[in-house]
Amino acid sequence: MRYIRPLSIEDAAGLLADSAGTAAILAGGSDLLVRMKGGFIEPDLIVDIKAIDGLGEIRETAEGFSIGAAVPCAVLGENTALQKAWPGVVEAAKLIGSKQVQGRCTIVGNLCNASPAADSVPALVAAGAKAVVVGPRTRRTIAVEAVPTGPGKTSLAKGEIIEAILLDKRLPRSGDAYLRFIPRTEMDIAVVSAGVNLTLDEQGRVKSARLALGAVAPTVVLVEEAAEVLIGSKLDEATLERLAKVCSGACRPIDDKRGTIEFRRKVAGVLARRAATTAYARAGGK
Amino acid sequence: MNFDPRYSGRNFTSVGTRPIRPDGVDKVTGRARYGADFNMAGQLVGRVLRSPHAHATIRKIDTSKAEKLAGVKAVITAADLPDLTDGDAAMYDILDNCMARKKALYDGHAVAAVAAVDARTAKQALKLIEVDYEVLPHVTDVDEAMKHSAPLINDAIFTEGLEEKPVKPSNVTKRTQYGHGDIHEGFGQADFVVERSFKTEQTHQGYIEPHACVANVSSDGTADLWVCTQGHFVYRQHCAQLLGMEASKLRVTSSEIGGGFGGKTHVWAEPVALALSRKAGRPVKLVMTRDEVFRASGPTSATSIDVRIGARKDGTITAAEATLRYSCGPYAGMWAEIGAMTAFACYKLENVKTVGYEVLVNRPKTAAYRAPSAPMAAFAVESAVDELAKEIGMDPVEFRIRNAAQEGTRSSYGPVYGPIGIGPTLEAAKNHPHMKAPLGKNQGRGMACGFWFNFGGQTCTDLNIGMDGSVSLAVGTVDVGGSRASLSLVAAEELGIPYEQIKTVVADTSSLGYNDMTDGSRGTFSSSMATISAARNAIKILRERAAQMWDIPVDDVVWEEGHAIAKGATHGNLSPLSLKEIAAASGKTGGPIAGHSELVADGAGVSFATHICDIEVDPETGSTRVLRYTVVQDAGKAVHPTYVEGQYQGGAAQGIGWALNEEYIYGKDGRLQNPGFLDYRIPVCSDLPMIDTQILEIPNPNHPYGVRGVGETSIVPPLAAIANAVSNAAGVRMTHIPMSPPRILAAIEAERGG
Amino acid sequence: MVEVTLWGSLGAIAGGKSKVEIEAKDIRELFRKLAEQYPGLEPYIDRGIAVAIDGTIYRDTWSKELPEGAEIFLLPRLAGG
Amino acid sequence: MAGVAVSTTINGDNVEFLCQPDETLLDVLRDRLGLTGAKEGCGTGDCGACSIILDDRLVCSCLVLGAEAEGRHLETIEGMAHGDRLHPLQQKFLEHAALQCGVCTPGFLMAAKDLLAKNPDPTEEEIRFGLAGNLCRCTGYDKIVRAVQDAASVMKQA
Repeated sequence: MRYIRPLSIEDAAGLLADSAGTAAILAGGSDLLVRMKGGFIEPDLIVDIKAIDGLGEIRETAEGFSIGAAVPCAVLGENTALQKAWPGVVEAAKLIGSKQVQGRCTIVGNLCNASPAADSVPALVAAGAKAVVVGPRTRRTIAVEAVPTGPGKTSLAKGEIIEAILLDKRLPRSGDAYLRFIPRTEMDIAVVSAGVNLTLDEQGRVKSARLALGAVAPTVVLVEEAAEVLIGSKLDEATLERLAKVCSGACRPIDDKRGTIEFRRKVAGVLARRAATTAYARAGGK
Repeated sequence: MNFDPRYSGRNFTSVGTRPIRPDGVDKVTGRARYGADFNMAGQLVGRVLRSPHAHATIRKIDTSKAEKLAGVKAVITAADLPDLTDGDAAMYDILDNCMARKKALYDGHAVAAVAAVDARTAKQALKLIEVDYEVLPHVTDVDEAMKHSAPLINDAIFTEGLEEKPVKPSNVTKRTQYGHGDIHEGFGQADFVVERSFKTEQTHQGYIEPHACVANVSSDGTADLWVCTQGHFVYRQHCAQLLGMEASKLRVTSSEIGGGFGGKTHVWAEPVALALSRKAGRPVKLVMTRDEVFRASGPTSATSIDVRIGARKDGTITAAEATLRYSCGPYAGMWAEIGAMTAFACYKLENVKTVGYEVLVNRPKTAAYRAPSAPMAAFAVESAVDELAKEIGMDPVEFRIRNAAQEGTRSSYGPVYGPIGIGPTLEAAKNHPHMKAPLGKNQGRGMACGFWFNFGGQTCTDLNIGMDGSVSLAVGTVDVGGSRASLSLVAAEELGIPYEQIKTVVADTSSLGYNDMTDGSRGTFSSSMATISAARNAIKILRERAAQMWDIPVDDVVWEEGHAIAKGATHGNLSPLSLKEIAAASGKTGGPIAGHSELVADGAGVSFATHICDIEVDPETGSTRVLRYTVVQDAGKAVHPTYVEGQYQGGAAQGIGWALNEEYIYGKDGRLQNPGFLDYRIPVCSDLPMIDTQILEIPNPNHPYGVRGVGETSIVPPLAAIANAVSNAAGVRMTHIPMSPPRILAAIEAERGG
Repeated sequence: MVEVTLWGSLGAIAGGKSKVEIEAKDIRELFRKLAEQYPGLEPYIDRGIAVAIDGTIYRDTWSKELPEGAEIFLLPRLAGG
Repeated sequence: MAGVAVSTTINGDNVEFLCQPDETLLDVLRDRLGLTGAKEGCGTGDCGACSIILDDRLVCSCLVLGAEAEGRHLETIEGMAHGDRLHPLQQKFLEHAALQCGVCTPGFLMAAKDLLAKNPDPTEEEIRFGLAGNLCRCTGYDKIVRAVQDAASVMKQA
């Protein structure tokens, strides 16, 4: 086994592309080291990307924000501009694990771990976030929802690394929110979760909407029908009821140690309604 | 030795104060040494191979490849731990649990072990051991295991305690029965009857420190064992017996212990570590992973309980009945029996009957967990009691007060009670401001009572007085939560000297006579009794030495407030001699001064508690929040009140976790799905409110200071108190613990007819 | 002479009796005579039996005297946490 | 497998060690450097008993590789007191009996130190959520929260 700390993203991609055995990227390590401890992965190569220039930074650009792959989630919460623009994304990122994990874990790691229950992913999908994917000689930008393809599986090719997550500038009269259900108050994996991003027109009607559900299917589900229900409404009680029903219906959950099918369906609707209400208020709706 | 353990009312100087514990600084600076913090030169790393199957015959184990791996120094299987138990069935079960002999009986059952130069090599070696299993059908559910069609876990077991001797083997090892009166007559007198069935899932003590030990067996037949345990003398006996050693040649040192709650009361991997060390000829350190702790130590029983209680319109209970089925893991136990004994212990009943069934399942061997078996029985009974009060239209506290046991009541498990605290805890709860605080929407209040026996047991203590007058107290009961502070207080009290002048340590098995474990809430009760006895013996010598120094008869010397006083007019001019002065002269008056004590601290007073809690339920998600929690419990006499409060709060918190979220979840394959703190959900700091405590002091007549055990009772009421609160908040009776959000939501939906 | 009450399972072994009369001055003598008169009880006594005397439970004190007229109750020896 | 040579700073002292590439920082601290104050309660970041401070961030040392310590600054429980003078948090933990078995205590002290460094005047709720990554099975957290509250008020006056 080797541990290497490359200084450029191209070097990192090259190391991964050329590796013969199992290679793993180490950013925060909060998933990788747990999997190593449990014997689920025995990497021959660990590529620590934290020394790569710029990967530990959040940059504000003309288009919005670029969050480096090695930025710990705690840093997202400490960035006031990001917090103000994308409170839903930040609250999702800040729900991952404990304070201890917050200082290490990253949203890119959360995304690439490809758990359907990943906290930051529904919020990122709702926000329309994009991922910058770098290979040894390639660079492409894809929608965040295109990254996970199933539990533990991603669309990334061998040698590809996500360099950063891009978020747009916050539009006027828009807001986002994320809610998850856990049995305790902290330290649990989401049993169900919902991320919502809304933009309103000048009358306070929903103009555009994206709603994503977590932990109810093999990957995070972007519920197109939910957007249809929301658009044109002022989130009156009847709309919210319909939204809950649509979201419950969009679930394809399983029974497991964290919850039942019935529970996940029902609570997905409840969370969608509550998250939409918060996002609506953040967008300035009344 | 004539030690009089009877309570004598006295005014206390040290007892009842709250000094800082003697082991405190080491614990806040990281210097205290726990099980895994000890190392020896040349030590190897031990690892255990565990069965992935819930139930399987072990056809063959091939260790040859592992043995050939460079760095591997020993590989052992059951063959290296031959059966030396000589017909002792309980010890045989312990042996079989340490290392499976013919069958693997649960997911996690040890089948082989290795010792290697480092962890990596040991881990690699485990992968090279080939075990040929014949997988058998398994059963993990307590009710399923009782069915005739269930897979048999041990075909040599025939149910004990039946009127007719059974002809077929069964997973039910024993039936027991308690009670008195005639329940048929009793139910005949009832105006109201409540009948319900309840289930509780299996939980784990959840101590933060995994089992850990360092074993060192020498070629001369002597051995040392450093281990985190609740009872190093018991570990010595078990290990010596299982390995065919003389107990006195095995020195066991108890490390600081990172929690036990009953889970560290008998050996799990320690005999394996010793066997590895013996074979390798080098010290072996064996530390369980968290996953191993959950899969292969001793959780508490899963249960299924039916309760029926009848009462007259005036609120008098006329009859009570319960059938209790407790899982034991794959070995016989007496868990349902304890449940049957404790179920109705809080009440004065003319007609009561409880029946317990001990049930084998393919889960790890059940071990004691803080007031073992009582919380589940209390959950079922106290839920039914609440429901009955509601049907009659009585306040639940008033209803309990009306039926509470008192001095002279025949307990449901047989004997007649002496002075007890159930009535006073109920009165205190009734008058507590918590009972009158307003509740908001979706909020409910619940209360419940709990009982535990408390034990005493064999205890040996040494009290040595140094030449400078400082006192070292060596005790043999492991300190699990501050007892060294409490015992220093007791020694200070009895000797009449300041607390700071005393240092209490836990001695190893070669330095002190046998002591039972720290279990059954006995640590402070028993060792304080032995400490008082040792101090009294030391005082006797101190008086003799003072008499010598003064050259007067010893009968003229009394001991008061840390001084020898010459009494009577003839000695009026002699100024008192302090303990320090007598100690300083000891070299010339007969040598060292010490007090020794060995006794059986019997007569531990039974203990009662009443808890009150407020819970908010989110009716859309089944989520709960604990808003307020109050514990009222009798301590007899609180030696160090802060640590008594700590016991009350800790027990309540464990009970809250059990009530709401903790459970063993098994898959259809019989494998444990959640062997980690991620999905075995013990309460975190943000889950809980402050836990208010009220200490009542109803002296135990069988202890000089009136002390009762306090450690366990606090976990008995919470399951029921929370179930009652959730039921009141959600408007539906909860009968299955833990009341996780999916269970609560399902119950609410079912009630709504949804 | 003291009257000794046996708990359920013990009673069955003592020929279905729930109460037996024994001439014994202390716990040691009680155990010895019980084992003599009801040999089936011996393994249980060896494994450990607790004796409640007027409500106070004694687990190990052989020398404990049994006062005339006291209520004597045999119980299983329990485990604690 | 080749060892990784690491040069780091622990509690203000320069420390050099050799470790395996997959060895956790917790194992390095405990087994190679004799700093056994950090405990392994789970090895998966769920209990917080191995908490240390790494460049001003609270982390579980079981979720950090030893190799990652290169060039960083580590604070462990062993460096919390100044000589024989306890840190106010240590003192208040003792006074409030905020520990029973004490195995979680080093982790709680590190977490509480980090919490008060970032939020010197936390509410009870902030303390509870701030310490949610540290499991205690003995105390029910009551006395821990009170000790942190008390230490915060003492540290503000200092």
